[in-house]
Amino acid sequence: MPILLLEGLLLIAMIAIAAAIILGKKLLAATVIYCGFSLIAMLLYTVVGAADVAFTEAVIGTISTVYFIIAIKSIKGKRADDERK
Amino acid sequence: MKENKSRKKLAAGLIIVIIAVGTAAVKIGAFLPTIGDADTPANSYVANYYITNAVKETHSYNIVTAVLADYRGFDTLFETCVLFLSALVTMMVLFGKEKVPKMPVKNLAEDKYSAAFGGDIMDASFRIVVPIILIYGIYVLFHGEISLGGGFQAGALIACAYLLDRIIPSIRMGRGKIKEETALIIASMGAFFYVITGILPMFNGGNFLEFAKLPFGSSLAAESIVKLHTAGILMIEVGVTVCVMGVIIAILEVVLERTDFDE
Amino acid sequence: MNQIADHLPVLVILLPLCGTLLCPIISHFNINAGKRTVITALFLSIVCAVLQLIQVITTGEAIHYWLGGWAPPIGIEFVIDGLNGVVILLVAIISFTTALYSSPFEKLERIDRIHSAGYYSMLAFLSVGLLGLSSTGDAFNLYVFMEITAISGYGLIAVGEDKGPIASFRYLMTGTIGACMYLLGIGFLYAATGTLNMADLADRLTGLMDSPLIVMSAACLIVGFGIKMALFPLHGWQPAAHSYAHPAADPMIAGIMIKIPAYAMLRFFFCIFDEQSHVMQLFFNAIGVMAVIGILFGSLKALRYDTYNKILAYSSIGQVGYIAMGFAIGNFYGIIGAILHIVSHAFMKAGLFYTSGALKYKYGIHDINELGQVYRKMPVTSLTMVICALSMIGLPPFAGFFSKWYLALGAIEKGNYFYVAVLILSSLLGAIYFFRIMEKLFMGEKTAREKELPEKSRFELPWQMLLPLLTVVAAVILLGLFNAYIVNGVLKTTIWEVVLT
Amino acid sequence: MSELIEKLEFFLADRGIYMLTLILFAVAVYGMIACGNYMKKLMCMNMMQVSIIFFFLTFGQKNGGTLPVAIDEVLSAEAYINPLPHALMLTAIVVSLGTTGVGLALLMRIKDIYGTIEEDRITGDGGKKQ
Repeated sequence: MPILLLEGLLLIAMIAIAAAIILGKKLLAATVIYCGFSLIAMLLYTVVGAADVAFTEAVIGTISTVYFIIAIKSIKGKRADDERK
Repeated sequence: MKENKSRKKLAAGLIIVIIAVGTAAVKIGAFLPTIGDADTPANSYVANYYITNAVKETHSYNIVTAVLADYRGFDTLFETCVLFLSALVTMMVLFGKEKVPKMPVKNLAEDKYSAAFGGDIMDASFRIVVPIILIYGIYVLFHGEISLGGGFQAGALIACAYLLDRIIPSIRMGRGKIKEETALIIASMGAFFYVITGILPMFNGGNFLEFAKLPFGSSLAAESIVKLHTAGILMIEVGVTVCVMGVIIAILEVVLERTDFDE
Repeated sequence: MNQIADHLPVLVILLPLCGTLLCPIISHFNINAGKRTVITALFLSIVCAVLQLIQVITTGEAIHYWLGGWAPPIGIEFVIDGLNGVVILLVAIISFTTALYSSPFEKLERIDRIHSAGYYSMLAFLSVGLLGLSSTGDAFNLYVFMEITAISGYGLIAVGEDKGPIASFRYLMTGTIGACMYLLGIGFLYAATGTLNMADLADRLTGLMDSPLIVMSAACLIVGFGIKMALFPLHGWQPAAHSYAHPAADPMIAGIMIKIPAYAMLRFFFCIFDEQSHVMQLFFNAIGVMAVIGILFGSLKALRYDTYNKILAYSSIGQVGYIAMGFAIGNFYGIIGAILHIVSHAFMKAGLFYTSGALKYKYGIHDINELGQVYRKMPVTSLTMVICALSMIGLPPFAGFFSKWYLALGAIEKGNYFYVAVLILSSLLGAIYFFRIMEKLFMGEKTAREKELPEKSRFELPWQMLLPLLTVVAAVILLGLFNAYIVNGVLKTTIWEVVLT
Repeated sequence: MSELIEKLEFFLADRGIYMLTLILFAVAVYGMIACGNYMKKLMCMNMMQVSIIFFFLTFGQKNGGTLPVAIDEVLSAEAYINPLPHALMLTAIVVSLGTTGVGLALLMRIKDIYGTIEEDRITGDGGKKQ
């Protein structure tokens, strides 16, 4: 039953990503890593056998990453405006 | 310098948290049921009822859908409401307040590479992708009780198709926009359709959301009751789909309104 | 619908839900019609709540409503007994009065269609969430309602004053941690028993009470509910959220949004867990310590501020401490005191925030130093303020006295005189900060100047704002005068049968 | 080597997976408290929710069980994974999307008002001032 080993490895990867997001400098980089986080979460749900949840997580991971990137875009865009003035 | 110091502090705190919780969690984990054991209370009490009776009682081969839409349909109603509420709050907080001043529209033919979100390749390929996503979304909706998927995923897929159409080409062309308020009203109607599906059995002597008493069938034979369950699940899935679609479109329209991709 | 009486428990929630979902589309055609839909729905919800409470009292049995027709451990059920019948009625009344109260503010701000419809939708959603929270009998369903309550609360706080969004964001962070802790607690319970229905959980937990899983679960639930009800060390989000929320929705947010989680906590700790067990006694002691520190901290902190809303917000931290103290005392009188305090404090705090909103509406006052001589222009508002304040301090004919009285009785019966001392001390502190406000109100120099209002009214305020004020005054006085009847007729049997078994 | 793997798997099944999940939970909560940037706080909030969702899914696993999608009408309870946590977590996951949406909307509004999303700058500007 090597499935548990796989689960453990994926969880450790998730913890590493969480640490990277907390300690990282750039916001956009954190968002891209966060996209990876939700990908791993999806894999994890599939491994556990929750295919429905994994499907939903895939959809939600996409949508929330788009949200985050658009939010960063709008925040950054305004800051650029401010500096130009 | 100061930033580096605070980052070191952050890392030190992180390591302490990991070690402390790790040692505590080893103890806690020992009390929790062993993973994979079929005889734990969590896996044997109510769960077994669902597995053995779901297909017989609701005629939904996907047991998760049966639990979600039928046995615990009331949760799903309010899950839909939470989504609608989040669109509403987004709208209340952001809509019409201090919009970002739009950049003056340049001559777009000249710098079409920088103006669009994607560029030419995306612009060409999305035309093929969008119909496929739409068809897949509808498949997921109607096939939800047999295979994976359901209302939520279908709604999100349909909304994604709309968004691709919205984001990739139309910043240049400005066509095909659903207004924020319209999207919100669509979402509220989706949720309301769910409520109506729940109220209909109450006219027929049943409880709220009791699909077996939906006033569609005339005979009370066992087969027709199972069909009523199928009809009920399908109806609420349609409601959820419409609601989720409206919600995602509304939120992203509100947010896109404030964003320039012209950088 | 051949038997409406059969469906009362779910109709109480469905009517506001239909109102809130129909509000955007009706407002699209006519703003006032959308608003009226919500207000009518909330009123009908009061009617249903009254009918169901009467039904519970006359039959003497709890109503069990199976949603979807599935029997309890399989499906979700609503359980209405004498206790939560009262709480549901309380929520319905305050939601209705608050919705009524909001309409003059809208004219003041001249907001557009979407914001008007959205405001009423969010208000009704808050009501739906709180009603569901108090009537559901399923642990996971409670989580969903908790999130509905929380998200509509975030919205109503964010559309408030300038600092609203930041207060709301902090509440969102803290509140989500609270909800996740609650979910974790439910996870432990589910792992130990395999069911989510509350009555069934109580059955299957007998004999399991010393299991470490249950201890973990109880700890998580204390943190989760503690955050939601702003118990002392977990209150960080509360003062800002209550001060900067939308002035019209503030009575509801401050009045009932922190009380209903307290009621849910009572259900968990007394109906599901076995409160006699050794472990739970330890937890109750911990809650007692939190409550005592919270009471003193809130009262002392309230002395430091001059902003009316801040004083009220910090006073709420202290008052939530009383409810928690009732749980910590844990005998019959303690529970009666906690329940009565949930009800009476909801009315009193809602009333005080109604007066705060009225002052903002007419004068734009935030600071108590500007209150001077306002009572000449606004007699009803001042009367409400005085009565609610006296009741908060705990003077005899009003509702606030009786909850403290029962708490003191319970503490004496348990032999814990320390709690009695804390009760007396905090009443004195409460007297100090409320008399400070009243001194400014009656003896201060006249400084405030009236704002120009969009429409003249015959009374000091539009009738939509006067009615809630008078309702609250009536409720505070009636709860005080008919206290014995409420305790003996409604609460007593339920508490003995349901809570203390 | 195989013996080691067997031991490791026993450890994981007994407590290791729970340990890692709770560590993820703790790290995310720590991030929510310690990070200065509101966007990062939101991401950490999402990660916290993922850890809770996974926690629920872990004890629904069954040795030898398959996905809870029935193939025929006669079902035995041992053959399928526990479907109840899946249904519950579908609800929870959608709720988490709603919370994230609200959080991002508030974030943009905060950016409008204060011009920054760093916590120290906001509190320095008077966020905590009475």
